[in-house]
Amino acid sequence: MSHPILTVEDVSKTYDGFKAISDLNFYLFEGELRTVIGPNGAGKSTFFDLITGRAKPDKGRIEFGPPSAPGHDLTALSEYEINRLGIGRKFQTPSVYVEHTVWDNLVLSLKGPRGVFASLFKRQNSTDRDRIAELLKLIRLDAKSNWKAGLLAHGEKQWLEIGMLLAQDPKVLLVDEPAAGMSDEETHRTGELLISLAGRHSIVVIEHDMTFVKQIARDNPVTVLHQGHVLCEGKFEEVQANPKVREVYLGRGKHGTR
Amino acid sequence: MVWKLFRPLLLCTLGVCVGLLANVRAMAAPETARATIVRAILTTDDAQKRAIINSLIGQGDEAIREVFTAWRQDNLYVYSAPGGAKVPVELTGDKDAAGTQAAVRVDTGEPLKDAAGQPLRLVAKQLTAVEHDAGLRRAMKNVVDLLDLGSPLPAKRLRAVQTIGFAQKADKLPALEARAGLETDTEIKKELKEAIALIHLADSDDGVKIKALAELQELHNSSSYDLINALKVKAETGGKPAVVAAANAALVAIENHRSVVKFFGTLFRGLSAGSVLLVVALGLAITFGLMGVINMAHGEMITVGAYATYITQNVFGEGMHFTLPFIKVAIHLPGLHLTGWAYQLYFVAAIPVGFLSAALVGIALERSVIRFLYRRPLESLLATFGVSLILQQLFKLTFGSNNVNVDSPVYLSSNWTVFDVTFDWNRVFVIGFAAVIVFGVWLALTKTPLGLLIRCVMQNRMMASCMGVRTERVNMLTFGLGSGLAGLAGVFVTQLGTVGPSMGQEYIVDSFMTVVVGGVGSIFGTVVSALGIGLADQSLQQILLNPVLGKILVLLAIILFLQWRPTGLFAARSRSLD
Amino acid sequence: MSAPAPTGSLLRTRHLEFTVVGVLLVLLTVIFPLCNAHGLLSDFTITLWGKYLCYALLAISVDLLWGYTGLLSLGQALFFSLGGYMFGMYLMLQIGMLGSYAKAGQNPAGLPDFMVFLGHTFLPLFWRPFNSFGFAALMVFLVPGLVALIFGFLAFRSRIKGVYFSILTQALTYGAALMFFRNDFTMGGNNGFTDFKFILGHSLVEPDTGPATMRGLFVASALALLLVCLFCHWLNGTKFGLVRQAIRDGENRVLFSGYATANFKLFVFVVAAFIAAVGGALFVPQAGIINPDQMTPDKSIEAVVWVAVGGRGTLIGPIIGAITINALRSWATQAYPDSWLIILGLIFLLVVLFLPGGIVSLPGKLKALRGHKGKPAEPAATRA
Amino acid sequence: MITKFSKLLSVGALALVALVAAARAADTVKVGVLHDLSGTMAISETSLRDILLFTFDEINAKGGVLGKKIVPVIVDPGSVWPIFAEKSKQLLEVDKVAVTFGCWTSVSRKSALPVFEKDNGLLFYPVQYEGEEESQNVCYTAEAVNQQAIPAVDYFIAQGKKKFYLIGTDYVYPQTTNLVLLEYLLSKGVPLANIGGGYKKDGSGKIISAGKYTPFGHKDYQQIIAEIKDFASSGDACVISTLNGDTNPPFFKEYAAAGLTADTCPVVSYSIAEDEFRSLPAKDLVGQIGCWTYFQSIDSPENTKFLADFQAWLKTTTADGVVKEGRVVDSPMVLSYDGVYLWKACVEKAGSFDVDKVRAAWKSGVSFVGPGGKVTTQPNMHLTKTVYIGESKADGQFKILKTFPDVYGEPHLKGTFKAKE
Repeated sequence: MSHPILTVEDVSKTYDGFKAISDLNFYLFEGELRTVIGPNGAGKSTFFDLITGRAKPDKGRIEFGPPSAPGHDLTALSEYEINRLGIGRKFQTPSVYVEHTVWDNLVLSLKGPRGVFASLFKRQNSTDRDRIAELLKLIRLDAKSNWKAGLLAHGEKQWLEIGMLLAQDPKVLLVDEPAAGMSDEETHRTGELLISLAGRHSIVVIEHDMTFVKQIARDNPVTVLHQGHVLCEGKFEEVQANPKVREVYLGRGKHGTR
Repeated sequence: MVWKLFRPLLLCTLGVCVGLLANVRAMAAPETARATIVRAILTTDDAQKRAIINSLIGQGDEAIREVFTAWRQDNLYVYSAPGGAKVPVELTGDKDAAGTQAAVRVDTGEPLKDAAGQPLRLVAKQLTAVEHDAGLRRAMKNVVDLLDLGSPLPAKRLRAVQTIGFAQKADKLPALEARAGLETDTEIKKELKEAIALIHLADSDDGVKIKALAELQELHNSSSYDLINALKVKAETGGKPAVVAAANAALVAIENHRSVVKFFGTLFRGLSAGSVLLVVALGLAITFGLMGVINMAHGEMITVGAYATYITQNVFGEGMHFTLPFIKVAIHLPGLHLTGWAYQLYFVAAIPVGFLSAALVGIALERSVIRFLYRRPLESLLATFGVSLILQQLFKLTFGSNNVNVDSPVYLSSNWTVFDVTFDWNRVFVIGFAAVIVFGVWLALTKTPLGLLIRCVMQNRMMASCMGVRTERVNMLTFGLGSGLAGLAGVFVTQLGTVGPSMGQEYIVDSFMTVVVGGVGSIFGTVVSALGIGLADQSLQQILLNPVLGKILVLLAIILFLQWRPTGLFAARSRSLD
Repeated sequence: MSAPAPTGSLLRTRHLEFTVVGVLLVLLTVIFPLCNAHGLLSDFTITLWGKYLCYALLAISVDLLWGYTGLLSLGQALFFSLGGYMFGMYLMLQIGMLGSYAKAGQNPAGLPDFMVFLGHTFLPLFWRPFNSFGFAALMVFLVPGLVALIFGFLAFRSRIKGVYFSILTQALTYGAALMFFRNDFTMGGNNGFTDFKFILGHSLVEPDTGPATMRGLFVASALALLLVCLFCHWLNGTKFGLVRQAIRDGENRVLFSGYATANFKLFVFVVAAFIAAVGGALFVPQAGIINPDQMTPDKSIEAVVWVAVGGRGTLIGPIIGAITINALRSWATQAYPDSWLIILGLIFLLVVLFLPGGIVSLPGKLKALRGHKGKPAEPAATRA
Repeated sequence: MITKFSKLLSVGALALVALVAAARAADTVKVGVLHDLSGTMAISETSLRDILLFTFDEINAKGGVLGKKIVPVIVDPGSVWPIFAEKSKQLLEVDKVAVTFGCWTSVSRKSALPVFEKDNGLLFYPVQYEGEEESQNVCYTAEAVNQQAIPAVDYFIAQGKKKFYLIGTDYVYPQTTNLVLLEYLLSKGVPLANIGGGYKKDGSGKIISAGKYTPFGHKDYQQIIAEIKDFASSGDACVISTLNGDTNPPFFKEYAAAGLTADTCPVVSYSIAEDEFRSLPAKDLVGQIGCWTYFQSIDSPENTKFLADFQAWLKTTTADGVVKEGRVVDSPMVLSYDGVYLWKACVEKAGSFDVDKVRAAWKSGVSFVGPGGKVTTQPNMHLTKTVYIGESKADGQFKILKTFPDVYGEPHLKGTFKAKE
């Protein structure tokens, strides 16, 4: 097999005595679309936090790098440095800049220099504007580009955030519950979008909605997290049939959508 | 003006009197103590007065104590007899309708009689009062102290011994040595040794001096430092190396002792300074730490507690009246006219009064202003800053812009001295007080249903409200509790500092600093940071011998500390994005 | 807080606001001095307004941090005072042989009076270059800028934010005030610097030339304010402006978009320090005194209050706030000396409770009220 | 936007209207009152405002000055020092007052002074101060250092005190006073080792600062009291305190709690008069020393009448913000009172309100017999007056121990004492 773009090995993280992540191993390969599921408290969001530098692991190795280049130790970098390497994240609760217009939200996310002085003197060129217009069409917010993002509906915010993620053109996309608050039709469209992105980008999706998981997983691997480590990994059907997974979900009285 | 004209006249008269008295003394038996005092009273020169009084040292006549007491209590007057003679008298007993009192001659202790032999009654206002000043009182005290050498009270004996020692008069040696044989109290024994050694220091024989220095070295008492040092300087110029060496050894011993005392003193002072910080910051740890209200009016809650103490004190005493500003309502609080211990208890009564009044003001503030601002913490800063200005001005208009005085009750106004470290009672009390209220707050927050509700509402107002908790009420009570604690602090700081309309401002920066260093939201953090800042402040003050530099360094340390722990010592963690 | 569903009106509002500010300031720069020169406006008023303009600069520096970047600094008065002190040092040395000791022949070295007072016989080394106006002017920027840079670097690097940042800036200014209060510090102690006579060879006190100098200072203050407004307006239009506002609304999100927010905050903090320092430097010759009282924490809080009253996050708000509150103070301290603090406190309270957007939001609010009467307001307006 | 614009204009108009002086009547004369009524210094200065109002009423009731009634213009600088300059300017340039009574702290005087010099105004300054100043635009009714600090030290020396501990608040008045006192004590043969509180020398070995200093608003005197206690343990010690008003309560509360008394180690406080004493535990502080040019306990017909009139005025006055209960009178208040009468006398001698003429009258020597005895103006703008040393009593009043009549006010003292050979 080829070299993974994202390597997570033997990682543990404890919050006030609570083991959020324990001895987790996870490998993501280039162009892969991976879905991560697991009951509440399984450590899914913490897992993203560790990769994006929001939290530092107590132990373990998190490395990022395309097969050709030397890897970067993500545990030593801060959030913005990790982002600049090409790891983008969409948060569970839509987090957009509510006081900015939709357009400006995308301007802020657009790929390009991120320094203080660059932002002072850099002017938008026509390529930038075209790219933003294109993204606006894609996320179907072209009519509302002058709206303050705070005035958008929940689902629209989700779309905007996906748009912001795409604007960054990252190598790895970490997507946390993209379908929450969307209509069935929108959810389906989101799935389509993610599938179309796979190949060019490596994507990790955390999701609760099993229909949605079924849609995007198809032939792609699914990872089940439980109590901070990987319970099992495999095709969606295999995972679904796994007795341990059934027990974790059913035993807790939780199933499928919420 | 008048005095200037009178002085020569008076001097003449007195000169004659003194001359007469001197004659009498020459002819008759030794002058009695009473007669000596009369001579002192009639002398005008302060230095001479003191000299005459000092000559009484060593006399055991109990009359001395009586007359001196009367003198110090302003009961002595000079009566000008019809013949022109000046007769010092003591006015005793109650005044009658005409304002007259019985008069007792100072020189004999007998009632003053007129020519017909009838007792005279005199009016104080028509006589010249016999003045006294601090120097005279000290001289009198010296004399009385020696009387005290045989006093049954150890404290009096101790003071007497010290006084004699400092005077370094060899003629007192026998008295001291005699006492040393009888004394049983260890501390006084030590003091006697020191006094005897000090007197020996003044001896002309170097051998005696060196022996005395060795003795003093062993005693290493701070009070003998100056005398030893003076001797050392003299010996150096006089070229006596042996004496210099012995003196140096004694001085080193004293200095070593001093540094030990300083160390423990600083420790105690740091603890008490920390406790004061804790007491004033604890309320803020609740309103700001738990509730997130940046309460700039916290200082004014302290002021409320302090004024409550002031009012309580006046109600226990003579009562008071003041006028409420704007509405111009005059309020008259009748006094209970208590005296003695009953009056002294005002401070105990002030504790609940201070707590309740500040809590009520706090609740009013919460209901009228704060409750609209829970979602806008930084704006609560501005609103409460406005409230603070308003309250300060209201205090000023009600109680006047002057600071007011709150007496220290007797049980807080003395000290224990253990191994030369002074433990002021009020400081000991504040340490205990801090411990008690911290314990109380801990109990209230963890062991009562209200505490549970408070913790739950403070963690998530929305959720608690959904769960059916009456968050409005809990908010109100929590703010009331925090303000009440500030009020308690106010009660206490009346014993330490200024009580006035702007007093709260002095505590506000320190309080915020304490809470922030401890970690917003952690009561335990506040405790640790208060004690830490107190100790650091006092130690730096001791090392730098400069109170300002110490404070600046503490501030700098706080800034650097927060670099290391940006959310304080014990920060509450949160998983939400912001 | 938020406007109804906008279609480019944000941009329009900003330009309109800037135009209003610009026109007003130009008028101020020209008309006030002209009126004064022709005796229509008293010298007293000119100096008073000159000081208001300096306060407005301080207010803008607070707004830049708080209104636009979400950093509530309770220490801006420190930078204002540092600027003032740096310029004050120059002014002190300009007194030369006109000080009261020198006049009495007791000060051959021409030291500032307070030094003679404390028994100094020579000028401390660090004072000497301040004889030069250029050096002093440079220091007006460098010293506050450096303090801001070091403090900001430490604070932002370790991600101190929110209330912690506020309290820390308060500690900073408190510590500095204590330092300047010390007479040992050779910065005049509690009495500070006073009794200035000359600035660039122009007399501040002579009856015939003094008013012209004051007029010049007024113009300088108005121009400085104009320049700062221009700068702020330009900044608002850049991507930097977007990032800065994004930091205010959700700093973590910005971090995850790849921006080193600490650098952005540091830049704003230093720029704000510059602005405050310029205000302070212009304030000192017009007020005639600088002392450590100007840097105590409550002075900084006052400046924050001006911004809140005027309307934060706007260009014109802090200017309106600073001028309104100070004009009010000038008037009320005389008209109601016993209750003006209560008036002031009530204003703060009422603004925070009922007018969170400050005075500048008043027209909008009134319009919204009128709108309510006419037709139902847009649903979005209720989401504020 | 139009609204914003008009708002800004109206703010400006508001300020302008405020600055335009009220109508001027021919038979009145405007007099400025420049005392802090809010902020930290209001504690001390509100009383001065009150006594000035009383004095104006008293003079107006007798026909005013040169037949004109005094109209006070009261402003509140709010303990903000730059505002003193602003308000002085306003009083002189807008209100055009004939004279101003005001200031307490050194810094407020320093702030106002350049304005009075520039506009040739006249400021009456009533509070003991550090000296080293002789402005032609200030009438210093205040005690100079030689009218307060030195007599008190003389008194202690006469009492046989050998050790002197100097402590003060870190500002100009204590710094200078302590330097002058250090020089004076050394000239009296007191060795440097017996002067407590520490000292600091500059490069050339010259002492440039003596004594212990604490900042304004300092609260914790534990350490310093421990030091004083140690200093005094060998007897014959005293403390010379130039602590500022607000820091006195914590200092004295600590002092009393540590078991120090006037018998073992008395304190002379230059900043505590009867008014400040109201905030101190007087019972625990019997026997402490004060030195002023007036004490309320002075037994003279002028003082008796003055006290009675003031109390009567308090009962009837309708002026805003005057607290009527429990009022006392002290030296700064009486010096304010004397100041108004001296101004009146000078105006009447000059026959004009013109500042130059009034100043000339002052320099020619004008006397007034006030509650504290006779005060006479001097050519150096200070006053000759009677100095009293008093000892505090349990009721907060002072018992007068010593009286030094006709002490000439001398502002420049540094370098005048020669060490005893």
